[in-house]
Amino acid sequence: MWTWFHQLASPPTFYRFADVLAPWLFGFAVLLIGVGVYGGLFLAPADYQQGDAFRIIYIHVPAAALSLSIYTLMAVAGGIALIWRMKLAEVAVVSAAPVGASFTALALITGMLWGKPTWGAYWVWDARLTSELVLLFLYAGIIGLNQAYSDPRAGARACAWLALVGLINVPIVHFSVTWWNSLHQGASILSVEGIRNPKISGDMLWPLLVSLGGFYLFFGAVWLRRMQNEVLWRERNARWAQAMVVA
Amino acid sequence: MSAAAAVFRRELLLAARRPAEWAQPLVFYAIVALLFPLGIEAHDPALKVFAPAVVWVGALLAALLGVERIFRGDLDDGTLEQLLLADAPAPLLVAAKLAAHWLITALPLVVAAPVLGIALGLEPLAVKVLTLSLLLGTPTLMFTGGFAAALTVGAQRAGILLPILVLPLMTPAVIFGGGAVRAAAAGLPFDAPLYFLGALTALTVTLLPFAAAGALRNAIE
Amino acid sequence: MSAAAAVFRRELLLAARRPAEWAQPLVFYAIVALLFPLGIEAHDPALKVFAPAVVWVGALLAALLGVERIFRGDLDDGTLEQLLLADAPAPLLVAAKLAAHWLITALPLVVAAPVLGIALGLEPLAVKVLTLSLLLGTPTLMFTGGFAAALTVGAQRAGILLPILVLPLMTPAVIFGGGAVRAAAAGLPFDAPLYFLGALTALTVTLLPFAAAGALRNAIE
Amino acid sequence: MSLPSLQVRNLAVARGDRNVVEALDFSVAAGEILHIRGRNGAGKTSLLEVLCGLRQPAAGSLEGQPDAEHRHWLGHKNALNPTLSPDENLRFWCALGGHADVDVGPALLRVGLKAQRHRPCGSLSTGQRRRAALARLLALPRPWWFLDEPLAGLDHAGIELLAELLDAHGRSGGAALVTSHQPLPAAVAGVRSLELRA
Amino acid sequence: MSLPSLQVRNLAVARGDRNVVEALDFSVAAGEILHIRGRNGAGKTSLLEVLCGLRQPAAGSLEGQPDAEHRHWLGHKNALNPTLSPDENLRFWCALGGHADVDVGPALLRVGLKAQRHRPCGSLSTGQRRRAALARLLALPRPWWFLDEPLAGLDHAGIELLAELLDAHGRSGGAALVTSHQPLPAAVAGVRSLELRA
Ligand code: HEM
Ligand SMILES: Nc1ncnc2c1ncn2[C@@H]1O[C@H](COP(=O)(O)OP(=O)(O)OP(=O)(O)O)[C@@H](O)[C@H]1O
Ligand SMILES: Nc1ncnc2c1ncn2[C@@H]1O[C@H](COP(=O)(O)OP(=O)(O)OP(=O)(O)O)[C@@H](O)[C@H]1O
Ligand SMILES: [Mg+2]
Ligand SMILES: [Mg+2]
Repeated sequence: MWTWFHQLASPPTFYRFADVLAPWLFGFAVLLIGVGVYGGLFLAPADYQQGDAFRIIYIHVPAAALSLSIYTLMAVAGGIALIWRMKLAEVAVVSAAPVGASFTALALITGMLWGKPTWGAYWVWDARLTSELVLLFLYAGIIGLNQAYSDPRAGARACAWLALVGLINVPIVHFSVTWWNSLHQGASILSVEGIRNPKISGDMLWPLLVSLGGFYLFFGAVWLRRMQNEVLWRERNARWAQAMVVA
Repeated sequence: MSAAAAVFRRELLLAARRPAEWAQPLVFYAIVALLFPLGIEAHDPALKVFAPAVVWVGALLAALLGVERIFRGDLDDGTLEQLLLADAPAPLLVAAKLAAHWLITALPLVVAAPVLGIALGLEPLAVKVLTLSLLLGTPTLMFTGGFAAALTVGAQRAGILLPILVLPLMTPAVIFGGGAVRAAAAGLPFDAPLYFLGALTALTVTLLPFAAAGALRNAIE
Repeated sequence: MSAAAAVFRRELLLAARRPAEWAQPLVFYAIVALLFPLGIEAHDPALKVFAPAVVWVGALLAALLGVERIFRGDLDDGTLEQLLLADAPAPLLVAAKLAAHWLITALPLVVAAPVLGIALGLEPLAVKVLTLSLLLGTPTLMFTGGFAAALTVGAQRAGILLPILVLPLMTPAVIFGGGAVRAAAAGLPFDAPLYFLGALTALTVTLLPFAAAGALRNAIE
Repeated sequence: MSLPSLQVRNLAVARGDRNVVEALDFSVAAGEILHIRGRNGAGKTSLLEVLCGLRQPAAGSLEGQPDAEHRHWLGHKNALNPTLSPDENLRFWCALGGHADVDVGPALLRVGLKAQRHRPCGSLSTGQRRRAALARLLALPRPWWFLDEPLAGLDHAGIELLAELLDAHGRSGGAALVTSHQPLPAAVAGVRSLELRA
Repeated sequence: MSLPSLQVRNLAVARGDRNVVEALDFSVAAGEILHIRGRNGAGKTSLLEVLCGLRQPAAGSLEGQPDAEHRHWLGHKNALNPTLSPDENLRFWCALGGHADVDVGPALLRVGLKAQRHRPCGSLSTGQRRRAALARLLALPRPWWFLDEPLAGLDHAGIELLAELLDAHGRSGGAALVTSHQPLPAAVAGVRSLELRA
């Protein structure tokens, strides 16, 4: 197991491994998202309070959940990069950031669009919304920090530190609805309790879970592809990378 | 321990070489506080609503402006290499440096806060809470600022990056600090946000020096 | 003239090394605008009253924080000596450098101003005036900031001196700029403050490069 | 004093994405002065940084690496704060090393900075600043010296002074690793040479 | 080219509150290389800065001072932006000097930076950076060179390269003022020496 892990961490092996895995992830992602969105938009009944407006949930919740998961993954990769000085983990940190920022922005935008019909305003300064915005800024900071260094390894390790320190914001986003009274929906789906006895009807729930899975797979595929690009760029002077490009 | 004391004393010595140093955040602070009311009519009732925010944001900006240079000079002249090679835990030395900076640039702000609060029309209780919240909260500002400075000091083109890194990290302090003052001004209980602020400071002051030292080591490599 | 073009192009090249650079003032701006409302309750009507001030002070801070490093790197690596020895008037080179900086860091602010204005609840006319006032006023911010940066770059521990020098110089721009927007929002005539702003910019853009070049020459001696 | 020797085996040092030094083997014992040579970009500075602990090796093993209180590092940069005087800078370094009570006067006298002792370092000439940095080696005696181009900027008398210091250091059982493009003066005994080829 | 010679009469150079150089008289004519020597703190750097126009003299007169488009200044600092590559830095300097269309390749090849041509200068070694700075002298031919310790950081081959450059410069009618603690290589013809005593 350990040796396998070590081998995978070598750039050329990783590159080939990702080449095989990414198309599969991508294919399943498209399938799941397709099914989930179809189920959500056409099969699920309209909400008795919100009418059709609630259907944005099929984008909002996966995007929001990913925004948090990606940051957590980045922090984990960052920890590995700093402790074991593993090149691949550094690459993982910097290639995840723009994707995470996009999902965060998507969660914010869909949330705002949803807020207008339900709360009567695009934006309110409450803890969930504010901390999610702070998350976006943290992503932005990581992207900017990476670019500010001309030595990619030093830049990636600086990003790893920031990812670790910023991790404290993740529980704040997640638990903000319980810690402070908020306009925002409490955790009803993405929690242990929510999975044991769901608070929304099964017709609405299954497309959500399917599209959630699809989003995660989609992220996995994009992440692998971005890491491949980054690895190739960093190793552009190595023989294997040049052979790869020529081939 | 004596190494940390040496670092601490050196910062004070450097500040003493330039007596203006500790006075400057104050002046800056006063200017910021003055600039805001400039944007609106005098005696607008809105002024009072904004007072806690103005004072806290002023403190934040003052911390922000000074913190940039904390490690820059040491990196340029080679002192940083020596500090990281010294026979003392680097996080301790970083903490000593940041503590000295807090003493020089932030403590004057805390001391001056009552004057500013009264000038902005806060009640005595709110003024007290304001001062207390700054005393509890400015170390957090200083240490997060120090961490961000450590992250960016090795970057070739940091531009305006430091404030971008720092502001999200400092936001909680501003929320709790401003919240406590607002609560006090409105006659509501204000101890919860103060406790939060204290906990935040305890957390950042103990943990961030480790992250900052790691980032500095990264910068000299 | 071609020397000035070379300086201008070099700044753009440096900025192009980091495509995110132009976005940073925007992010910073958004954060500042976010921080202020944090201090008060949501939907407070005071928010609208403060909008022009928030936008203008945000622009000022973005200019202030970015300008600090304009000459620092050039002084450290010796480029500054070469620029002052070059076969071209130093004020022209300084102006080229500041103009490039304006393009990279301030123009995006101007372009983004309408979005911010609408978000803060300004009416269409006021939004237009806001954008125009920033277009007219940001060069002043940039050139005064550049002058102050030139003054302090030579001082060994200039510390926080820069903002203190700069804020009083920048205040008139904030007063006229914010004033024009407020007037527009209140349905009053707003052309007088805009003219003032234009005159101020014309003045600073033509005169300050000379002062800045002098200060730089002083810095390297 | 009797030191364990520094043993380098199969060492590789990486800068950016390539190894600048590879498969390096040598050892330095007490009383030895190792002169590290090599052309521009050969990796002398990078190697020295690895040996004294500023940088991680890319491969290979290092044994007997001295710890913080037994080594002096003198890099390209002098580690002098420009606002403080040589006297103040030196006293800070002694205090940081745990000897706050050292009298730095003799060290500064020895390196020829008597007149400049209380002037800010920012107003010293290049060579004077280098001399102030050398004073650190004298004020705080430590067995291991890592010196990166210590001769740079020194005048003839300065080089002779450094030669004396190195010689005395080696004779008293200390060890030094020195990079330099110029040959070390003949006055230094016990010099071995290591040539880096890239 | 035939240059008016640089005439220095009764020159004094002040640093802080005292004169570091006083009552100096000399002249440099086309084809001459002036080697300025003196111990650490003698005032070599300060003198050179005055001669090339970076600093005002405290007293005395200077005649025939070359103007901006006829001189090169190479100080302790290399004037290389660490983010830009040697190629980009060099092209900037040429454009600043009014020759935006110069091909900098041959100059970089000559100073031995072919492989480093497109790497950021911040990732070059000390000597490599010095070489990149020297390339400026080649890319933009100008009759007057003011070089402050150009040998610092250069390896043996680098010093020989500089000697060739200086020699060719003198032979083609240029003039150079060079400070250095090491003697200039014998290969350079037409060297006169000026010793500053303080
Ligand atoms: C800009 C506005 C909004 C932001 C930034 C936002 C942010 C978030 C975030 C970060 C999560 C994930 C929480 C977690 O995984 O722990 C989430 C979940 C959710 N959001 Fe929003 N949201 C916004 C507006 C809205 C609105 C207007 C609604 C509907 C009224 C809504 C309904 C939900 C629901 C139902 C969940 C799933 C909660 C669960 O069961 O765990 N959101 N939102
Ligand atoms: N950050 C970096 N990224 C990539 N390569 C680097 C970096 N820093 C240094 N190098 C390269 O590593 C090599 C070794 O550099 P080093 O500074 O150790 O050389 P050196 O032997 O000390 O040279 P000099 O005699 O010029 O001082 C050089 O070829 C240099 O270009
Ligand atoms: N800013 C200053 N204020 C006061 N004195 C100064 C200042 N700068 C330099 N000096 C003094 O002026 C003298 C000449 O300095 P300069 O740098 O010209 O010497 P140098 O001959 O180049 O020496 P080196 O061989 O060390 O490079 C030195 O004694 C120095 O201490
Ligand atoms: Mg070296
Ligand atoms: Mg000199």
